[in-house]
Amino acid sequence: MSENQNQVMKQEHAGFPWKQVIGLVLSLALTFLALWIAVGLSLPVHVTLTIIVGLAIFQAFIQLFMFMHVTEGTEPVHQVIGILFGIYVAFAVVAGTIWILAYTI
Amino acid sequence: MIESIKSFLGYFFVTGDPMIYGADASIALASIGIVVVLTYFKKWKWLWEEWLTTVDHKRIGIMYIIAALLMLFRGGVDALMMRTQLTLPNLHFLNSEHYNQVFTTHGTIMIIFVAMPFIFGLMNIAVPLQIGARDVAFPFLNALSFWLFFAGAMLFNLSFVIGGSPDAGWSGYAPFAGAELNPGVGQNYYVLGVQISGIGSLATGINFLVTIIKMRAPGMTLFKMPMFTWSILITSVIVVFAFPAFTVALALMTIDRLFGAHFFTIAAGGSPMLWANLFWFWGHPEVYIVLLPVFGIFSEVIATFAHKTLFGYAVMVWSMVAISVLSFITWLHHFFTMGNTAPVNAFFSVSTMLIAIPTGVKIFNWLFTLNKGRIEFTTPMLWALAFIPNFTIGGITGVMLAMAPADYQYHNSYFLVAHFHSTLIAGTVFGIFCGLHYWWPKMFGYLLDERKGKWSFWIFMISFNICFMPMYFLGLMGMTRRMYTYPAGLGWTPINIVITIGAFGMGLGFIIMAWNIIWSAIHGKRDTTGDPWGGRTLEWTTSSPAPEYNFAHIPEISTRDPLAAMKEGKTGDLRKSSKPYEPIHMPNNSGIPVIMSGFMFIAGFGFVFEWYWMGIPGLIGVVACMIARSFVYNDHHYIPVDEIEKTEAATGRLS
Amino acid sequence: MMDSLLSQKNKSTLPLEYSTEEGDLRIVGFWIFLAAELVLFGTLFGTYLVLQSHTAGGPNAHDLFEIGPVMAETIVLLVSSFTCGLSTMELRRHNNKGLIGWLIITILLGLVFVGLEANEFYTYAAHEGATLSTSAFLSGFFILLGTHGCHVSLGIVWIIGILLQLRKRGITPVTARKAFMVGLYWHFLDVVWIFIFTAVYLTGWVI
Amino acid sequence: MKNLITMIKPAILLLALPLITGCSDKIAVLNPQGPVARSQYHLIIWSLIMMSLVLAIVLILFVYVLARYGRKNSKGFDPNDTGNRKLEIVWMIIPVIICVLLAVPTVQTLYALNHPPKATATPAKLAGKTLTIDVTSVQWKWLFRYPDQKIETVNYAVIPAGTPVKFRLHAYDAMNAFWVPELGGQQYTMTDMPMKLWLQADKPGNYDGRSSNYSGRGFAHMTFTIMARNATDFDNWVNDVKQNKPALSLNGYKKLLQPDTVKPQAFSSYPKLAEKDLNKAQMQALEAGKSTKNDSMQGMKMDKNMDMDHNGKGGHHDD
Repeated sequence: MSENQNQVMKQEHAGFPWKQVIGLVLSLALTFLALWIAVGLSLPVHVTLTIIVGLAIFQAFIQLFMFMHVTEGTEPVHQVIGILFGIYVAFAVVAGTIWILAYTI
Repeated sequence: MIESIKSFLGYFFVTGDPMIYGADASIALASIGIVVVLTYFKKWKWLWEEWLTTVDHKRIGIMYIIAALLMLFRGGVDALMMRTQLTLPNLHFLNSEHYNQVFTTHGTIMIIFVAMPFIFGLMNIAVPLQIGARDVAFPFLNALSFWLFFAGAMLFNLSFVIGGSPDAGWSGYAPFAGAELNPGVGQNYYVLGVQISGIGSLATGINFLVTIIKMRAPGMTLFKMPMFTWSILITSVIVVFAFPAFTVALALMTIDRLFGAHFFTIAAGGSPMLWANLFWFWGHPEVYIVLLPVFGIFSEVIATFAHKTLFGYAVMVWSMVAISVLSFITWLHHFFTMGNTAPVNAFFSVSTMLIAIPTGVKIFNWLFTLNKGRIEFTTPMLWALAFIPNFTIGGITGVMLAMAPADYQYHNSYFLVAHFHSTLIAGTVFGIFCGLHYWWPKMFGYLLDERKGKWSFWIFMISFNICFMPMYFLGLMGMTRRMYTYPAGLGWTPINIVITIGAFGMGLGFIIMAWNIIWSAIHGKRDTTGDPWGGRTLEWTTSSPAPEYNFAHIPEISTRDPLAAMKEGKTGDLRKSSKPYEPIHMPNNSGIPVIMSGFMFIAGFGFVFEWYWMGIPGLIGVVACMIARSFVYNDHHYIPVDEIEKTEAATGRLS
Repeated sequence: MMDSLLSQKNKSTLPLEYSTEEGDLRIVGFWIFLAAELVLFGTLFGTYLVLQSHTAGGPNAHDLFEIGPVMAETIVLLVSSFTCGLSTMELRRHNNKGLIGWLIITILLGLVFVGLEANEFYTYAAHEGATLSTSAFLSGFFILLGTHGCHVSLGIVWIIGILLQLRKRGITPVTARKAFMVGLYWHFLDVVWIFIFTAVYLTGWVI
Repeated sequence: MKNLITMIKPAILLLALPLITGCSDKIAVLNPQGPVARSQYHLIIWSLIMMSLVLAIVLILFVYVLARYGRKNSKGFDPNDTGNRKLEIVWMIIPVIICVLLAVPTVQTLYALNHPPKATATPAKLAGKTLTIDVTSVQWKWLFRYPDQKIETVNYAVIPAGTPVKFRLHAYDAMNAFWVPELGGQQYTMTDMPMKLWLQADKPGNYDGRSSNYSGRGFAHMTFTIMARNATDFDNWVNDVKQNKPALSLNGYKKLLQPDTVKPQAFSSYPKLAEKDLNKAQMQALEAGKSTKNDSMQGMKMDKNMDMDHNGKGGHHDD
């Protein structure tokens, strides 16, 4: 890592941390929105569940992109595929477990 | 006082069975023997510096294989004891309790402590060499993985003489495996021993995944990788994503047993079926964890000894990718009969059948690799060839089992037992024996004797069929697994006698193989070229055994099967390079993995007996080791050029 | 193939933590580890959701969960994720002091979170008699949240270790990599909490 | 599907011949004695045919390539034969077709097994009638309770031939599985979830059953007999049990719940408690005097149903 690249890096990251602040504001807003939908409104249960789960997933992606820089690195495709596969398996275990165990005779 | 000591000892040591006293004595004698030999020959320092603290993937691989062979011996003895008991109806060779422990340890050991470490051993040896790397991505973690596996295996095996063995089957179904119906330490050994080695497996998965995606030699794109490396890449993915579920399942069972939670209990709303669900969410991918690597081994061996490139390489790769995706959505077929609704069973029936398609495609690709080849019947090739028909039988019975309504008739019967042994022996065991013979010269620098190898192959393979083919009929006749005895008059007796004969035949085959290993160590043909088989991939371009740094120059690749291409004169010499040597960056040995695993063992043992005064300090020791490691900055060294020159000159590769 | 296309990206434009091969490998490895953690938490979530209704006559979600403390925990953790993000930004600016400062604020917030959670558990156990062995629902609840809480506690210990190394060695490729990785870990725990907040608390109030 | 099976019956017989020689009645699964087992048998034979086909192709190819290319001086060596798109597509499509051919009857049978089989009992008045038996697995025995006849048997059950019988399966402690191979496939018994299994015997006879899921020390002895009798004999048997057998006292019932193996028995009545299908934990709570707790545990199952209703799909309870 040569000195002048460090300079470039420094310049790139100078200034106000817009990304982080937007991330924080969005997550707080989404959290309160979800709370309001769940507790404040009285929508049908499955509608509420769908909305709040959707909001949670949206918020997770905010963290992933605003804070975690998932697309950064020498070959970011590896970690992106890894996380996607992880999401697939996690979805399989959650959805599968609920489907199997909640609907047995 | 003396009374309480006596009663403690009675509870601590397993008593009352002459076979166990025999085991006590032989374990004590063997330990004393090892200590005496090491002391007499002043080998302690050598052992510590060269093996216990090593981070060299080749040595770690060898240690994995030695441990796996020892465990295979124990699991095999368990199997023979079971078969002896079942030879005739109403035998009393083992009583019910003892039989239950034996089949539990047999299953657990064979899957967790034989199949997995054997495969990890082979991939440790071959993968970095095949991709032209000097080590794995995380050598320290690699050593830690091995020692965690070893600690787990030792903890599990200790149950035989101290405290009592687990007896709820290798799948440890709740609620029978819970504290209520199964008090005592046996199941604690199971959950903790398997847990500790499982952590090591997860780390190995991450390690090899990163190694393969990041450390390939220049020019080796993903679709120029050897098939074994591909299979390990896919296997690593499955390990990484399947093991966390098992970690959780085992942890929850541990918490149930030790701290009175109610995940899988009968009481307070626990769900015993949840255990089955979580266990198989790991358990089914686990089947592919032990099968895909041997598919890779067979691909290598068949291509080498048919003297042809693998037929349909891309299709082979995509089949494995498909298997890795599908393997996570088929787990319910292990409990079709737990009262699931028709849509659930239908979904998992179909997904299970789907997974047969890529597997079938691979079989045909192997057959067509042989087609138009020049087949050479070496010992590794014999194992690979025997795999094709024998595994196909396991595969097609698997499809039969996948059909849920038919499975209602097969489930938990000997039909099932025969099926999974057909896949796991004809697949995994044939595969690891195949790989063992194939890479043995690369590990040790000499070949295993072909004549003895062939004898052991034929005896083992024929006995395997004598042992397991009749089991299909036994299952259809209504005999269920895990029965310690059966009544006369059901027509089961003659079949059981045949099965037992087959089992002992397999034992004989294994003994011949062990004899072959010992004999060849003394008289075996030395491998001076580094390429005894006429190999096609990079591991055969370096000497046997490979030097510490594997390759003095990292080879540059332009084709698939680079060594074969070189021999055909299509590319330049991979072995020689005009470039001057440069110092090679290597990781330092470290004692932390073995010490940390020692603490893990202590913690595990403490928790088995619910001795928190022992378990908690053990865990603190583990954390202390992690912290200590974090502060180590001086963790690598350089091999100087003159040392490389010396080593290379010794193998005759320095021009 | 796609692999080679992506490696076109020039290595030298990347931050310090990727500058050595070792750092690069470890960051990818850590991402894979986090992906594995997704499955680990997924399994715990599946378990909890299945057992949610198995209260066995003990207290249920409605009886236990209160909006105040839960929101306090959530906000503290979200803000800590933000401060942790700022620490990574300071790392990129090679500002060791700023990095150390934000990390200290992060662990302080982490400690507040762990304290709030411990208090929540204590309240349930002491006032409602709700413990690990009361019912399957509570076993699932305590273990899911406990696993997350243990991860946060471990993160705190880990950050302390890194702070010591940063103070001694400044920002080097190795310490930069460590600071970056612990940041990833911390954000990941925030993601897990978002799902705990949704699947445990909000769902508990809704159903 | 049905037509196909009748069309290839001769082929089935031919294939099954080596299996059946001598001891067809010993191979219980291939000797179906009721409609449930028969539908599964058809599926098994159908899959066996398809799979034998696959195995045959593999074996023929295998022997051919070894015989042709395994010789020292074999001609036709072609190292450049590294792939053939057309061939590969063929052996991808054929397994897909086989899977479809197997999946369709699988799913059909799966849904069909949810419903009671068609009664075949001779007196027409029995048509449409079913019998319910509550089965409880206890370490290491089987309890059969006839809720309509109010009698209880241990380790054997008598059923009327030709009448669909609904077995409601429970476990008192460990998980077991209820399997009568000649009458039909198995189903697990569990502590927290009753499950049902329809079985029917074509004709009078004794059918061996056993637990197929390991449950501890006495597991191998967990066998029972299902005795199918014609309708009159069944009624006579019920009356006989009611008149000549002892009543099952509460203490006797509790003794049966201890882990042990016992001989087949029959009782003219059972204690009221037995109707609740309590599991071991609930029983212990009851013993400890926490009878209210027990109700809430039953409520747990209701919670579950409510949960399902919440999701708008409802349960699959068709009892």
